[in-house]
Amino acid sequence: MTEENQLSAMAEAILFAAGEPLETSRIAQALGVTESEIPVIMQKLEQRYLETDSALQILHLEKAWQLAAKQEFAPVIRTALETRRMQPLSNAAMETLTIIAYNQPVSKGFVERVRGIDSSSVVNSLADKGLVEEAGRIDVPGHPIGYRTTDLFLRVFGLRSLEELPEPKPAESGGTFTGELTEQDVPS
Amino acid sequence: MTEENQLSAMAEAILFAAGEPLETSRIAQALGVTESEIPVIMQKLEQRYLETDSALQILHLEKAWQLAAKQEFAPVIRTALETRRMQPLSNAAMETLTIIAYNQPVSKGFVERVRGIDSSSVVNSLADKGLVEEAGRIDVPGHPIGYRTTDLFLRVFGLRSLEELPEPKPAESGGTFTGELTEQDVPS
Amino acid sequence: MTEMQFKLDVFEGPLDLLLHLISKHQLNIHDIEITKLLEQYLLYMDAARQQNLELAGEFLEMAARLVYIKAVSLLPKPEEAEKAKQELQGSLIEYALAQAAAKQLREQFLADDIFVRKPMKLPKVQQTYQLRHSPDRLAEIFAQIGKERMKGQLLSDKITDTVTQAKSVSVISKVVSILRRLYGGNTVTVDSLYDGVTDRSARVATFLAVLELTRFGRIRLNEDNTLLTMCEKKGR
Repeated sequence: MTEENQLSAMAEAILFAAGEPLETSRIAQALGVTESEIPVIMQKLEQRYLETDSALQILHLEKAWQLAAKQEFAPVIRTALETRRMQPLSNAAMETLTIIAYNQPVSKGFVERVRGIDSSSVVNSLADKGLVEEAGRIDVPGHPIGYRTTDLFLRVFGLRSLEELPEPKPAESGGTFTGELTEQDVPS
Repeated sequence: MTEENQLSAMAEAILFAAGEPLETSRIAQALGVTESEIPVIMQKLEQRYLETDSALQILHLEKAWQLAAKQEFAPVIRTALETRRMQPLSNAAMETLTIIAYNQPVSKGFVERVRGIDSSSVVNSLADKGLVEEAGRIDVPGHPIGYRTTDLFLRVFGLRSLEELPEPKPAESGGTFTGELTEQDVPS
Repeated sequence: MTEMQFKLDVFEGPLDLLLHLISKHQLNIHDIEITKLLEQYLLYMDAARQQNLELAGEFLEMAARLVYIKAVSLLPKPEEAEKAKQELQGSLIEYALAQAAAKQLREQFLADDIFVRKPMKLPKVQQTYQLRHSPDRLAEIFAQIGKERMKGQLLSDKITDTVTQAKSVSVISKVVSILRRLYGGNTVTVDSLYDGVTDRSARVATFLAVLELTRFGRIRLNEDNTLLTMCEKKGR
């Protein structure tokens, strides 16, 4: 095995075992190379997957890498594992998820204030689906739990990072959505 | 892609996503082939792994198949994943641990009530880390399993007994728990 | 109100309903005609009640909030009405943006079509926690959770969040209580509305709310103005 192939194989082994996205720094540390070499190694691996008709692909998420099956194999995987495809989300769930995505981390109370209706069960159900997760407590009175979106959220919406969230275009003129609202911005 | 390659890739996708051994019959059913064809398909996949210096291999166990990393990569996998051990507890884990420590023995349901969110997986992960353990069933309706802290918990927080658990401090302003390392958070 | 006689649209919440009414009646979201909005809102609530559509408490609170904005606009202090109105408009604009963003994001929905693996489990021995922390950390987190919540008594985030909003809500809640008490056909004495209400601004708001609700035909006073009942049907 060439040294180059050896590094690619090691990276593959690590990503395979990790399952979850693994940060560039951790991969570099384990391989004993600099972080700048990682993209080259990953590219080589991806190249091999392409050339050999592999079912696998490398996902590059923010500063992390993850091994995944190509989207086209979803139907056959579902048949074998007897899992159902995720249903499209309800309006309430989409609204809640969007508010969390653009403002994270936010409390259930924040979501409730924006939507004008109790959203606690919607947040819990998004957490059950693995689309949002806890992100520590927020420094506002009562120290509520904060929520943020997950890696699964990125995969489900085909995003590489939160920066790729679409810029909302409001139907009405005026007010642009800056996504910079914070807990402090609510009227007291 | 040749049809042969296509079947190999589908088998690869299925085994990849399954994570665990999968019976021949299930794979055959998902691929729409007879069980007798599966060994040939798997051999083809194994062949590709060998020829391309892949880190993966096919394991054949009785009537099942599994995708795994080759044994020789175990050290690099361990290096990469063991750094996880050195990661401090998440906010959710720290909070769950605190709730158990001060109220033990408590059920998962109790933790959920206090936190306002399902905390079952957090409790399990604390048990994996050896910080909490089961403590029989609790004498409340439904007789749920109780959890208590372990001796490791005492060592981690430098306590000789549970009686030494500190009195809660009044929350200081700006004192959110960010999960960042402080000087106390050094490995033993 | 012919349009209300068919199956009612179901809304995600009072803000969703308000946005619907604003666009349907072509109101300016940046300068809402409260009178018209309130009128339409109450029509919807009535229709919902007639069709036994269960509306969340938040719909009632919003009715009270609109009544309140309308009521304070009658006070000789227009700033207060303006402030309340702008807060509502702010909420509506913010919510409209969230809805627009949700719609865009929905278009990108791919479902869980990209499969990944569960992390490989390392043997248990290796998972044992390795770090050390100061015991003070536990005390800090205890304090953050809060003593009451720590005992497992339900003190949800919602309650503490409400406390931070108490300023604008306290007056409105007086008004909500009127509607709540009358719902289901109850009759109450006007005097009882002031029981235990000592704060002057709260008494004023209660009075104005009764006035407004009467004017809109939502509630009815008896002949000597001592008893209140909910009107069964809109009086217009």
